[in-house]
Amino acid sequence: MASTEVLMAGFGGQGMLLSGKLLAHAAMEKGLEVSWLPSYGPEMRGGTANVTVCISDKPVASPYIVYPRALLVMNQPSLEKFAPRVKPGGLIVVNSSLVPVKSDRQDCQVVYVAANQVAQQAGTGRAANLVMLGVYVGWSEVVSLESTVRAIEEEFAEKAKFIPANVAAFKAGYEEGRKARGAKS
Amino acid sequence: MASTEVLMAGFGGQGMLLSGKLLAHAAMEKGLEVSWLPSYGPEMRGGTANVTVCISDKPVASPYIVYPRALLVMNQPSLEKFAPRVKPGGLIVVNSSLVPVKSDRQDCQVVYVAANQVAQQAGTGRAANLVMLGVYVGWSEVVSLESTVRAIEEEFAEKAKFIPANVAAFKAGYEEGRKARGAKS
Amino acid sequence: MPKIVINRERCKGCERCNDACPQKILAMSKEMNAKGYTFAKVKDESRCIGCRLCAITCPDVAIEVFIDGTQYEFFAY
Amino acid sequence: MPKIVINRERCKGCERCNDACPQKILAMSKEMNAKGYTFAKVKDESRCIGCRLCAITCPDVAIEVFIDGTQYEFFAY
Amino acid sequence: MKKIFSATPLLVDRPTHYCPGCTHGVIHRLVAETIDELGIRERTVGIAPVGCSVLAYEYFNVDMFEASHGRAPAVATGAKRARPELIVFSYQGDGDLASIGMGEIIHAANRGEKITVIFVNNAIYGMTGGQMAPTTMPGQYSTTTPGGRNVKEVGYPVRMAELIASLRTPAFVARAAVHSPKEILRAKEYIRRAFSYQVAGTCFSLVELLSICPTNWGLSARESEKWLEREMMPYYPLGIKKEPETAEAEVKRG
Amino acid sequence: MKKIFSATPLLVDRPTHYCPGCTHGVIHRLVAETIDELGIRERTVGIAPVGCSVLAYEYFNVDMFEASHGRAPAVATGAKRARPELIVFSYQGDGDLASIGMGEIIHAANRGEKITVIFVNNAIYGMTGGQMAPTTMPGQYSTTTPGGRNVKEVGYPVRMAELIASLRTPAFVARAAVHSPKEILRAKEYIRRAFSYQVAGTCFSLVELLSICPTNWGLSARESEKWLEREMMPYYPLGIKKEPETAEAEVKRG
Amino acid sequence: MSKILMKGNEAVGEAAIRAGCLHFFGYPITPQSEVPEYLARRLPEVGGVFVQAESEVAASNMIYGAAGVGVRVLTTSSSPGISLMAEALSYIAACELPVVLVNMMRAGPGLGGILPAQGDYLQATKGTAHGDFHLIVLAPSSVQEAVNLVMRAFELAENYRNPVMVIGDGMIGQMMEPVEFPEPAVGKPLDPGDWALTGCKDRPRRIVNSLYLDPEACNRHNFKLTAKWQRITEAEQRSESVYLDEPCDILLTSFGMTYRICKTAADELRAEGIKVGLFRPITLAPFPYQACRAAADRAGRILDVEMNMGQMLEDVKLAVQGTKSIDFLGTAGGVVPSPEDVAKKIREVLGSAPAKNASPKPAPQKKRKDKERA
Amino acid sequence: MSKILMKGNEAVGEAAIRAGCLHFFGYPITPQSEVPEYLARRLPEVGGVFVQAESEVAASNMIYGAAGVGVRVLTTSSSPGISLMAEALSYIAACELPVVLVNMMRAGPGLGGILPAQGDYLQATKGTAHGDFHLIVLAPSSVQEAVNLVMRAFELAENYRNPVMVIGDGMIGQMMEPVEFPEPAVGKPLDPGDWALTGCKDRPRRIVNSLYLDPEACNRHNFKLTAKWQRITEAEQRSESVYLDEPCDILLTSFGMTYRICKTAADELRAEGIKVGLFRPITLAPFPYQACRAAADRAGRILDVEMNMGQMLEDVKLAVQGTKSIDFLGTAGGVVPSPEDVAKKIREVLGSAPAKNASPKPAPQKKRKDKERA
Ligand SMILES: Cc1ncc(C[n+]2csc(CCOP(=O)(O)OP(=O)(O)O)c2C)c(N)n1
Ligand SMILES: Cc1ncc(C[n+]2csc(CCOP(=O)(O)OP(=O)(O)O)c2C)c(N)n1
Ligand code: SF4
Ligand code: SF4
Ligand code: SF4
Ligand code: SF4
Ligand code: SF4
Ligand code: SF4
Ligand SMILES: [Mg+2]
Ligand SMILES: [Mg+2]
Repeated sequence: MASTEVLMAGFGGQGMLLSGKLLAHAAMEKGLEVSWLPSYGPEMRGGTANVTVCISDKPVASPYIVYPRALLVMNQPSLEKFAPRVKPGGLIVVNSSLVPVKSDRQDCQVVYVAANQVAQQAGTGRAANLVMLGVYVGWSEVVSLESTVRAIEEEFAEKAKFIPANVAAFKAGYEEGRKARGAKS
Repeated sequence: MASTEVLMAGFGGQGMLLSGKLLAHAAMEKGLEVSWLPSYGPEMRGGTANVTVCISDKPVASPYIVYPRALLVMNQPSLEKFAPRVKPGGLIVVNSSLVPVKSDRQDCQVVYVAANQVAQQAGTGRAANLVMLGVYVGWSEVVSLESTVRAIEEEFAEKAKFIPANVAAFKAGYEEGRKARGAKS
Repeated sequence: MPKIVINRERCKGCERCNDACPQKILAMSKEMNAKGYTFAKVKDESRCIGCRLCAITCPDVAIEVFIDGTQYEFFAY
Repeated sequence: MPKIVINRERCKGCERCNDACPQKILAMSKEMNAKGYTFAKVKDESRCIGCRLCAITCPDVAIEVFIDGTQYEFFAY
Repeated sequence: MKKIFSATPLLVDRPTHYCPGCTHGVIHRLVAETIDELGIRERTVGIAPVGCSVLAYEYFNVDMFEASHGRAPAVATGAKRARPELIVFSYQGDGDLASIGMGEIIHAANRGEKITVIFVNNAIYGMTGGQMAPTTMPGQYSTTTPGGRNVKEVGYPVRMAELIASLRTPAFVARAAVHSPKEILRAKEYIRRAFSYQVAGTCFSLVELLSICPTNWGLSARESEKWLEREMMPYYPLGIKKEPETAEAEVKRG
Repeated sequence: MKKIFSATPLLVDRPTHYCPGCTHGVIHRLVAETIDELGIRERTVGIAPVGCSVLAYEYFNVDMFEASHGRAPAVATGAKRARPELIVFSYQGDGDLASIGMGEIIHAANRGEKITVIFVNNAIYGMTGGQMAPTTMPGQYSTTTPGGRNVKEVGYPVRMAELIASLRTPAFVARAAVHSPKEILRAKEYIRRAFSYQVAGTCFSLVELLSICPTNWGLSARESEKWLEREMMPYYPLGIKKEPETAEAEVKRG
Repeated sequence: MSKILMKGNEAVGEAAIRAGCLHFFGYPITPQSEVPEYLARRLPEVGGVFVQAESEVAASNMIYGAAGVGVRVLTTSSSPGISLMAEALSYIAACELPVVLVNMMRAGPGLGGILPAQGDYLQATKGTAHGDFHLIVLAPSSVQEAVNLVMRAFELAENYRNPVMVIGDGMIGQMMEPVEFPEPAVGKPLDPGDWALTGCKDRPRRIVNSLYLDPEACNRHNFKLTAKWQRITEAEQRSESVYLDEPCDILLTSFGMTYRICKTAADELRAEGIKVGLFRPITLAPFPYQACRAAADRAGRILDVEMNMGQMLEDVKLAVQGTKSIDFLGTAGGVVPSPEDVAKKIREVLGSAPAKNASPKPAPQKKRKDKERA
Repeated sequence: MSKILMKGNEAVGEAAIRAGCLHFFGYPITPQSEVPEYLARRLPEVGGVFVQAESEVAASNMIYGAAGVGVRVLTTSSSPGISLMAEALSYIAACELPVVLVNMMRAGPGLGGILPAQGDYLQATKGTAHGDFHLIVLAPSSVQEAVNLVMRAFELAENYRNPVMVIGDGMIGQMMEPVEFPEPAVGKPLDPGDWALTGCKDRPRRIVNSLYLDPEACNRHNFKLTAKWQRITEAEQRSESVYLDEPCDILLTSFGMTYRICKTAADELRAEGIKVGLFRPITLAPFPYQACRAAADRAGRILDVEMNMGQMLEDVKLAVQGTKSIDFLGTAGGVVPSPEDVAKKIREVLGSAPAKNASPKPAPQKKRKDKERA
């Protein structure tokens, strides 16, 4: 790989910043260069929270990316705002549990995952963000399943009881991602 | 005249700043250009207070003068500090009531006036500063006796009762100045 | 008959009105409004006494109160 | 015999010691010190009781107080 | 049907940015209603602080300033002295008024500036994410007191209403709370009195309002109300701390 | 003969720049004597303000800071928190402490910084030539109140000792005067107590000292003493305003 | 009207009143305390408002408040006090409010001293506070010019809705010179225009604000302010060039009172046949780069003289763009360079081989015993 | 030691501890509040002291007090908060106390916004406050470099007894990158040397002071500070030049995070065969004029890119002295220029006729709808 960027977007509290951190963490452990840049909003609660993760085998130049290679969205406004910016040939993952519309991008692969339902089945409805991450990792294989799982375990070290459900959600997403990849290639 | 500068120095409260202002005022009324620059000390009471008055028929360039043409001193430290700086051919007026020493400047005219005694005789011991001013004006005639008297009257307009004694002190000094001038020329 | 009108798009789902109502006739919806909040609603309009406590306590001015005819004003607001 | 010593060069002539002395034995000089201040002096040393009030009140620490032998310390300073 | 409660036109008709349950909204409404009721809208100038209520200028339907952090009383002084016919109020949080702005509020009060100060005490820095305020309660968690406020280290919460009431210059100073309808009504009365004194040109006036911050307290709105009542109210007693009438009398007695 | 009064070695042996009769000199001596008597010279750090006592660093024979105008309590906080073993005191005028430095003194006191503040209230800005201070008396002439302080315009004088004593954090706060030998003795006692509390690590301490400024009051030293007694003392009552023991008890009572 | 002999500080106060400024908020500090003292007496006489603020922080926010409700307003201070106004000045500039402030500079850094200095040039002209904004900065070199520029400052502040600083030094504040004031004794009040908060009677409400939630809006606002500064830069540069009708051996660049010292030195040397020219910016910001360059073009070399360690030097270099060799003479701490010092330096420089661009390090000055002040 | 993924702000806090700084005084402000929050947790664990000041004015005077008694001390803030520290910074510099401060710049002027900006360049490098003094200013462009420069800042502060500012923007504070910290976990304490106020046991008393009654003494002190700055200027300039082994068509000058954006743009264009070089100062003050000039000498022209209205541009011009044509791309208000924006501007500039020296007015940017933030 050379370098790639993924933008993860949702409402505050939906955990996309954490998903981004897990990805960056796993990539870092793999020896890659990474950056994690949130778009922190004005000093208010609520609103959208999104993060751009850059992964590269060379030092990351600009962590500020307008046109990412992949996009994971947890809400409709984010889809509308960011989908047009994904690089042609890129990936768009839409949480269809929360986003009722479709993307019109023809030049990207668009994957719809009912992340909340998938997470629910995996053990906790709150882990939709990990399902989304899983899809991306499965699709891109920018990091391995194992290293991401390790990152999850480290991140949740102090709240160990949450680990199994989160790992399960991630894996479920990962499978979806693999499948989507297969469908494409 | 072209331009001239006089430095008036004493302790705070001895009125040299006022003498300077009267001189500047009189010169201004005569249509000359003037500046009055006190050396204001650090934010403390006491200490020396001195002022440089520049008078010219052209706009005064630097009001900050290191080497004045004339010096009026009310205390010994000022004599020691400033006498060496008077321009050759200049005037040094020493209030001998308060300064027990002589100046060693040979290239200047040095006038000793017992200003406190002279002022006392004129009506108030507190007007020694006006005696000193009088000496300078009498010697230099940079302004006239009349215009200086008018300046005194205006300056003391709100404390009219002080006018006569101050005018008298000034005139007494003026006579001394005339005499000294005559002695010289 | 007093009655209240809740602006569901203004409501942020804080539930303060629910607590404030002396008649306990308010509840929260299951649905969400456009901003993603569950919103307050009236369970039993018939028992509303028009006391305005819900409106007074609402931080988002999401409630209006109406009465019919005269009513005993038990406090001056 | 108690006595005080006034440092005439330290004195600024404020006269506060004059007022403070219960024995009223202090006065101001006619002369000036190097800074141009008239300074405090003792008029009648024999009546000094060593009470230190002059020294306590002097803002310029210009006064020292001495006593001979023991003395009733009428306040603890 | 007769409408007996609806939004005052003194509030701009738009949703606020406040968190669900945040009583900044209630206080906004009370102030707006008061301005409306006193009929002073057209000569009122408000001053928003830096804090969660930084956008207050968006909500009050009057001429508004946005002041720098803590300096609203100085801005108010400038405005009121320049145009005494204006009714000038500042709206300030506890970080704004009691921390960085301590000097400005005390001096404005002490000079007797004829302004009205609405002081929102929610025992926390809301906007910047929950740091300790001077009014944070002993033991209360904040992001800069991760072990809870330790009074041995950082002292006790400041009671601004009492502090300002202790000044000699006549003023109206009172404290109310806005967590329950009953206290909201009292708050309204104090706010109305505060503005009325300014309208009459009598004196400086300040109303401290105990307010909830569910977000940074980490509690639901309901729990927050309880916490305010249990933790804050005993330490911050409600009531009128000072009235110009009695203050004047005191001054006369000497 | 036995010397029963002489200059403490804690004062540098040089004449001060103060005006004749100015009681800054008396206060310097009392502080110096106290440091000497408590045997803390070698671990004391003093902080001079901006005001007539700006040169205090020249006079106290201990390590000294010169602080910016009004910020000595913040400087003291930095020094004391960094080296708690030091005895840190600030020396501040009324313009410095009560005007520009209001925020810093209140917060240092409220945090309970274990420092000692010597507060010289001479009801005027001495150094800058006689402008109004927050403590200037009603009707008193100053160069910025040419008609005398008009309390309707600029409010009443601030009583700092009482203001600070009203904070909840335990502290020692007292007011004395230095115009007469009797009051000087009381002042000494308060100053000694103030430092002693710091030595014991107990609390914040502040002593307000009513002081004369013959130069800017336009009076002789003698007249100044009388003016202080007649005009200032009734408004600024002397005595202990707060002690840590009673404050602690109050806190315990809740 | 006839001339009056007046202290610079008092003249500044009177000039404000003549300009129709009836509102002053400020805090005492030497060497400018005569401004508040004068206005404390004068403003009540003309129905104005004088408020002694509790600090410079408060004063600077009070002028924000007063300007925001649409009155003409002044504050004055000196170096450390100006530093305390930094945050508010950024707000005032951001909100485009017309205020005038005067800085009578004293020695720095830190508490420094109360004697005259020019060490706040860079603070005034470049880095006043956070964010992109500019003060208009005017530097008088006589009491009369201080009067004129204070009055002009109000016009500029209002025309451009931008804060304006008149910058002098302790000397200009403390000295007396004859001044003339225009009539009437009290200027007309400001027209609050379409931006001031005067109460929203019969019009939509207004907001004075510098917060932007939308970065694009904030970006646009910055571009707007920058465009305004561009307009000011084009229209408002003022400077004085003296003795430049024929090419000169050396050009003295300086500002404020230092210019007058240079003038005396120049006159002295010209009497000896050394061709000395003079250039001084009157607007320190916008700096008259082209005029400075034009002046430099007529000179063999340049000597920059300032009562600081070489702050304007940078602007002179920007103007000259390496085309001329520049020397520097600086003093600080309240030491005023004398005309003799300047003349000596000129002789030295003209005698020496032309050095390429002086470094900002001023040539070390030997201690002059006779100038020690108590 | 292995790498940790860490937020810039938290890394700054940890770096201070690694450098042996156990004293923090500061006041919350977005986007740097994570520094105090982090240190409020961490400092007590390592026996350090965390004090939340009541304001930035107080915080800056607290660090003066702590540095004066000879401990390593840090404060951090963001733009408006830094403005409030101006007066104290002048005192600290005048008293030659070693303090480190961090400015995570946000949008200005005024309250501006909390999004990243670089609008405090001139404030940091030129006009921080009244009087003649300089901060050493270091501008990291990654979280790791922020760590390194914070640690280096303490060394510089102590070597030169001069305040040092590490200047970043909201982006660097908020982003996470892998960082490595040197051991030990807590650095050694500062040696209080011969100047700190530690109590006058067994030695003459010491004074930390910036007041001078004697102007000659103040003058000498200013010359001393200026000479120190000269030494710093000679020894401490740091910069990075990239892709300059062969002459390039255009040189991008930028600092901090903007440099990384430029780097991406440069890489992109180089792939197309356009030769783009890069220069960034790491020390904004002392500015590496010679290195910048050397870089410029290898380029056909220059494009300066900043998240402000052209503040470093002036230093670039001073370095280049009119030898190259300079264009400028600027944004403000929290708008971050994208690599694409930079690439576009480069293409535009290279396509156009070489313009002689850009004016400080940035080319108006068209509104980009898709970047609107809520
Ligand atoms: C000079 C300055 N310092 C700090 C900040 C950051 N800041 C914004 S709001 C705030 C505190 C807000 O707390 P509070 O006043 O209690 O208001 P709340 O949000 O709780 O309503 C702070 C510290 C700032 N904007 N400006
Ligand atoms: C920031 C700043 N503002 C103003 C001043 C000017 N100044 C020096 S001392 C002083 C007031 C002094 O009064 P006070 O504190 O009462 O002390 P006193 O001289 O009466 O002892 C002022 C305003 C200053 N040096 N710095
Ligand atoms: S008006 Fe009173 S009774 Fe009716 S819903 Fe509201 S609170 Fe309940
Ligand atoms: S109080 Fe208002 S915002 Fe809260 S739930 Fe009720 S209607 Fe909704
Ligand atoms: S010691 Fe007492 S009695 Fe003696 S001179 Fe002093 S005050 Fe007077
Ligand atoms: S009190 Fe001291 S200074 Fe004053 S007159 Fe007496 S000895 Fe002199
Ligand atoms: S953070 Fe707290 S104070 Fe701010 S809006 Fe939310 S609940 Fe209200
Ligand atoms: S001006 Fe006043 S306070 Fe200052 S030294 Fe003189 S008498 Fe003392
Ligand atoms: Mg709060
Ligand atoms: Mg005082």
